[in-house]
Amino acid sequence: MTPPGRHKGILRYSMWTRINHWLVAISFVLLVLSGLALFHPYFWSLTGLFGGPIPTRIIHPFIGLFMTVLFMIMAISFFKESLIKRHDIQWLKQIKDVLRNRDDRLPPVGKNNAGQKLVYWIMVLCVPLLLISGIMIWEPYFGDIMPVTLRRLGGVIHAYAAFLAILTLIIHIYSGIWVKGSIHAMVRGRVSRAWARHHHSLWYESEMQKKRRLDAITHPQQPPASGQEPR
Amino acid sequence: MRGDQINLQNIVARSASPAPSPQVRDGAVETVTKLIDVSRCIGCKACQVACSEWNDLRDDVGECVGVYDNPVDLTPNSWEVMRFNEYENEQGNLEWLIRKDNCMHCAEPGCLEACPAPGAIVQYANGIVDFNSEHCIGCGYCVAGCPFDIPRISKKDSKAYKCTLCSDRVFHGLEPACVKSCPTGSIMFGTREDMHELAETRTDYLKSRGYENAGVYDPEGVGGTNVIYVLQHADKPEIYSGLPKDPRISPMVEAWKGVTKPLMSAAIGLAALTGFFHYVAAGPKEVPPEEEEEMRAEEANEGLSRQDLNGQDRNGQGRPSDEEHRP
Amino acid sequence: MTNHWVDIRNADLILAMGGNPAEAHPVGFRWVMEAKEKNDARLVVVDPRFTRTAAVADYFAEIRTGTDIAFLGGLINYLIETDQIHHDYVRAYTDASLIVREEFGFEDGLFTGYDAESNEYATESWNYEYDDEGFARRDDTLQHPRCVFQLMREHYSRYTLEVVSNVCGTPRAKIEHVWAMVGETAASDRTMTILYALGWTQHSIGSQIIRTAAMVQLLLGNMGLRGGGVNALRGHSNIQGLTDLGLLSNLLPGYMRLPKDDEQDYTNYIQERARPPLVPDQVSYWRYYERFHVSLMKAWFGDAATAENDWCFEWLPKLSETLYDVLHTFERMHHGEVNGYFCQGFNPLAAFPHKAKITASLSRLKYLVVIDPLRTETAEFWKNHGEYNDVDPSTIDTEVFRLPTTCFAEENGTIVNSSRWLQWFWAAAPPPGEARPDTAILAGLFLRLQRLYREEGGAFAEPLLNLHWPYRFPEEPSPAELAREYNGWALEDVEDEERRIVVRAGEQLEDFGMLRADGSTACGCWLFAGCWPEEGNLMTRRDNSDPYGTGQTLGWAWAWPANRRILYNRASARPDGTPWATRKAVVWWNGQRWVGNDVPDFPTDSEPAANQRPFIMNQTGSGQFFARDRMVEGPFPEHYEPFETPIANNPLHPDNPLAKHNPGARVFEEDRANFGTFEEFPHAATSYRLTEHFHYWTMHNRLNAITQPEKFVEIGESLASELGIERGDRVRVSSKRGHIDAVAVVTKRIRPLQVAGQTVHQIGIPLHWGFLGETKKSHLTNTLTPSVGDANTQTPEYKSFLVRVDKL
Amino acid sequence: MTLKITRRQFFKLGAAGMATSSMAMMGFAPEPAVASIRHFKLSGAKITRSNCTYCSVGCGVLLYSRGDEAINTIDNIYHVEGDPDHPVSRGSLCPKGSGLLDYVNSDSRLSHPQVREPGTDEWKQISWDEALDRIARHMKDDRDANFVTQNDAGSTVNHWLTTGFLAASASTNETAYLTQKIVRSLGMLVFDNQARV
Repeated sequence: MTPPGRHKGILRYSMWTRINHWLVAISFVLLVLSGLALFHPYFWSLTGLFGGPIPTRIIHPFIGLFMTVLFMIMAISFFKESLIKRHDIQWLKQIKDVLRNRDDRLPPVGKNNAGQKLVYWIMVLCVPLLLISGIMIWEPYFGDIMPVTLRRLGGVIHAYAAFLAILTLIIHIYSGIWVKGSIHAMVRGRVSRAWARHHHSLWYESEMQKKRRLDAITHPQQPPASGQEPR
Repeated sequence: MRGDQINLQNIVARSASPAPSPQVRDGAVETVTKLIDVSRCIGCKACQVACSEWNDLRDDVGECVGVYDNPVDLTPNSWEVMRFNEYENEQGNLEWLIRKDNCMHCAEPGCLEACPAPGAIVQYANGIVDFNSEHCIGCGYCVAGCPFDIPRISKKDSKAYKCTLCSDRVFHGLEPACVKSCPTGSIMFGTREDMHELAETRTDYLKSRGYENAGVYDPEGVGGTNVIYVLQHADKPEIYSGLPKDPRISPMVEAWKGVTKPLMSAAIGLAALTGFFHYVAAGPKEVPPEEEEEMRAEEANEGLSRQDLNGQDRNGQGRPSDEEHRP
Repeated sequence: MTNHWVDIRNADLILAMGGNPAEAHPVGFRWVMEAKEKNDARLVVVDPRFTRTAAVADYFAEIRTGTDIAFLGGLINYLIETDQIHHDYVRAYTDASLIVREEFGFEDGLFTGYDAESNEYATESWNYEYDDEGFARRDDTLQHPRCVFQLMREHYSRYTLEVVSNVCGTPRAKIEHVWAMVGETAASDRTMTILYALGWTQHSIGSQIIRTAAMVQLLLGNMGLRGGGVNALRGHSNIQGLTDLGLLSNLLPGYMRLPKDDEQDYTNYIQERARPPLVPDQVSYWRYYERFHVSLMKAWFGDAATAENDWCFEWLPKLSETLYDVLHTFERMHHGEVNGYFCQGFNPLAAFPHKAKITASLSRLKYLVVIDPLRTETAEFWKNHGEYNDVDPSTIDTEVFRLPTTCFAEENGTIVNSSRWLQWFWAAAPPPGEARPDTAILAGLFLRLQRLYREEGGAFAEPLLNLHWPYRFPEEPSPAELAREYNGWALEDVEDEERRIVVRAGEQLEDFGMLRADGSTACGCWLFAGCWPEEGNLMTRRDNSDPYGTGQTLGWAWAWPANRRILYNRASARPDGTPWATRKAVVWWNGQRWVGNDVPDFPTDSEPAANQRPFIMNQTGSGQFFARDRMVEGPFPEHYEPFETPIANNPLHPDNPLAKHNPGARVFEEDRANFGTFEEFPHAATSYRLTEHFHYWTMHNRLNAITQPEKFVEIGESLASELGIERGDRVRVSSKRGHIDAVAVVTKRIRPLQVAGQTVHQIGIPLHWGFLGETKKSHLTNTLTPSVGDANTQTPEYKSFLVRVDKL
Repeated sequence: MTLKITRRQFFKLGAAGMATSSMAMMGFAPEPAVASIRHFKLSGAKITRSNCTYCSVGCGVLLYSRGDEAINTIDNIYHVEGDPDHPVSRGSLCPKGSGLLDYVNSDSRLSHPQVREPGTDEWKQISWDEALDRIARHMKDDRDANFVTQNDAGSTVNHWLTTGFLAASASTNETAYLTQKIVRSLGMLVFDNQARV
């Protein structure tokens, strides 16, 4: 628990959320590296990272299982805030403004913008697919019981799902780098009010609401501040 | 010693190897072919035993399941099996169709296409498709890739095994062990050309004995095979214990291993680049400094006490939420 | 084989009957495939099951086991009545024209002279009519009512298509089809080869089945020609050699026969065997019997064998029984009349019928000696192997010795294959542990016995004390020394009629023509004389050149007799010495002598005018349709039912119980009590070999165990559905003598037969698998088989018996 | 290699005879392994010409053994295949012949003389001398006790019927001949081989 008195700004991600996210992230990267190594000869040399081709073959599925479990936890905790809302559609329509950093034109967004939500949903789609298809081609454990057609299907699905997931991952990572402060948010958990208001005004608003309600209880003599957003 | 003696000059195709193998010499090397004339096979299993003997294989002693077939299926220790089928033909006469089942040594091998391990599966200029256990990683993709369901993964060492057409013997000027042993001349061996000539003769012979549909099994779907069958009923190969009528590399495997492989790889690289150049072009997404200032000012006159937020944090009320308060 | 493996490729028709060559002799079977492809030959299979041979045959006909005489007798009838016989051949080279005694007759299934008490025949009436010079009377027109041809014709006139179909259960159309195909080979330029094996010998009428086949071949003129012959595909690698060397109770080397106890006088003994011609001018080669005999005695007893002591005639054991065959022996053993038994590479517990009786008999032995490279069931007959050999060792007082011996890979020597080739092979490695070659073991025993007799004296020691033992290392005679001995050498200079020296003292003999009856030659086996002449060991020859493209390969190893590859090959030429047909020619008369692509089986200078006939070992010089006194159950083969038959009576003689089974067969009372009836055991069973295995040896080889790991029986689909048996179910097969459990192979390849108005189901029982080795433990098949043999050879009736099948 | 030369004689006139088969010429060694994934296992093997002793086809087999019979080696057979020169088998073998290696080296091969004493339940290893002495003693005792010189009819028979002998149809002619010679010299008549069954 962070000692009192050193916090600045608003808490965005709790500690457990952060740890989980990074575990998933690391596993995912390992999976991508080992997966690609076996996917295309271009990446064969990546097997070196895992102590050679056979260890790569052996370790990949186990990392996969590990990641799937953690991902499920994350998926559940992020579920509500990742539901697509009307304003998200608007946001997506204005994706150009997003990319050109014309933030002032963007509609207000909640804790997660539509992009983040898409990442969430794509991953929620891909990870189970990868798990199931992965099991279908998992040697030596399931090879014997798996009919050859299923092996083939598994191979195909695994490849395509992985492809989609990797693209998503790249976008995800890039946005992290692109939107200043978000990596810090996932590392330390807190964001400045300004950052919150700028990128996630709705979320900021609701956070403020909560705070005022709290103030009202703790300091009744003071009149509540006007809810006007400053312009 | 194993695995380190491949003479690369003899290899025309190598699994998972983007760079082409030396191709120039292949014209000089005759393609070899094994002909299996089912009409002459008595199912004595000499080939089976000779194969295991030559390749130092000793499978488990199994059990009888009510048929002559034994072992009942290919295993990592049985690279070929005889498949028996009692077939009543149109005239109601009984035919005992006995087929030697082993690797077909396709011209376009599905196993080789599917294999992710460079050099674990090779195709020699003489047409033999061989597994190099040294490089095999046991992923089982070859199993999925093979249209004839031939490769088997060993529980012992998690490596894939199948008939090598006795590549070691052939390279030393000998015929494969099964071919040499065959007592009835049902299995023959020679250049592709000679074997096809012989196959024609055998087919004509069968036709002269009343098998109008006699023919050669050399499926185009896999670019032809270097193991070919002479069948009394070439019109229905499936009666020979399920010999596929028109085998080809499964579209699924194509979709998985074909052109999409490089395309996807490229796409991934591209995505990364796009990100980078977008950053170069559009720059980072930052909170304008004036907003920061403004916010600091606000904080000051609100006299926000830290404890509260800490409090919220402590009793967990600060959990992120996306409630909308306004319509 | 009268011909040889490669010669099969010269045939126009191959009849595989009473055998399953593809299964039991796959490599020899190659030449059938060659004949089909290169000679446009047809392969016909007549068998109870659709076998591996049938799988590549041009025509298949099912038949009830044990009814081959009916099928072939019908064929004889068909050939004669449709006049598809080789007239010139029959007239010139067979006894068809000879006239038989008036007394001879056949009535209701029995020939003249039968004594129901002793169930033996008095054979006087089975003979020719002789003129004053002792030559058989003849009628070359073949019209005389008592000439062999007419008698034969009459005898088989009963074997009509209907009768045959009714007995064999073979559909008429199929019988006709096969007969027609066979008939075509009566043409002088077409030959049929008959390939048979134990599917014919292992019946109570086995010898007569084979005779019938020989008669068919004589009618068609297929003996002595390329691609013809009656070819026994011997079961074991050197079973031919052991027969040639006379390792049978009544024989001496080279098919010479031991004296009976009523043959006390040496001269009579020889006269009885040195058979003179019955037709003028014939060779009748056995007339030289004494030369072979004396030379053998010189080889065995050396200087001790002299004219004065009749060449040690008295030292030879004399027979008080016709045969001391294995059935007879185990009957005696069962009654405690045998104390010691040696099993050298032989597994009687598994190989002999009625296992229970064998176990009981072995248990009554004082000592049993097993000499074998492998563990055998016999050596462990006293050991409890659960249900598979349920015995109590403490109650068995037999002292059992197990002596390890070398296998082929560890010794030099020769074996005689079915083509009668003596092939020399070489050792490649030392044997495991202390294993020794059989020769060393036998010599070790013999020398010890000699010592004991020298020291202690004992019963009739002369023969063994005087046994000629000229070996450099007495305790281990070398194969080379022994081979030179059975080839034989001259003890003195040997001269021919013109007093020219043909071989000098001490030199190896060139051929059996050099043998003398005056003690000047020693020869261990006259038939093998010439295999190791002075020039060296011809059995090592490996020149496979085939200059005439006939497949004779005269330079490969050495074949008895005199390196001849096709027996009776004189018959391949017309009486005038010109070949019947060029493509079938083997030898011919070139004006001065007989020449050809094979060594003439004939006196090379005997001009055609001399009218000597090709079958030089026979007194008539001819092929014998009429067996005279040779066969115990009659001169003409007649169909009799197996001793366990699935039908009520012999359809040919329904009203004569004496003619139901072979009237000449010897059946011991206890064994008769152990015969089952078709009411109790309704299914006709037959036992056989699989190609993946060799008897009980390959159970010990991992590579072979893999290919057929577990005991199974074959059951036709219709019977299986009747009994509710599915493929792979475990079933119990029981006979009167015991039961075996096995996996059911339900197959389309065994069909129910309509026999004598009833449906007969046949069961196939492979003989393999025991309670030792790498395969799954199982009961021994011979738990089921009956203890009765062929009337002449006493070969057990493994091929036809009754069982009941129950689902487990 | 030699095999090829002689094989060709199937199609030409010739009489190479012994020469073509002399063990020396048989001992060819294939060129060193270069191109195969698997080591060529016959390089340098000693090749011995033999015949299969299962059925009566008498197929030619080649026994490949490690060791060149040098004084310091115990040769060991590690591969068996068909002799391409053999007129009948021409190099092919049936499943039994193809599996000969496992027969020669079978776990069931016996390596020492053994005895099972009456009533006991196990094998006991004994020396050759003990084995042969004891057997010879049994034979002599039985022969002396039961040898018949004359039958009831008073005619000489000189036979010994209480000990029998089954000979091996897979043994060589040389073994068979010696067996016949000894067995008859002892007056035995209870004597058969597989030809009987």
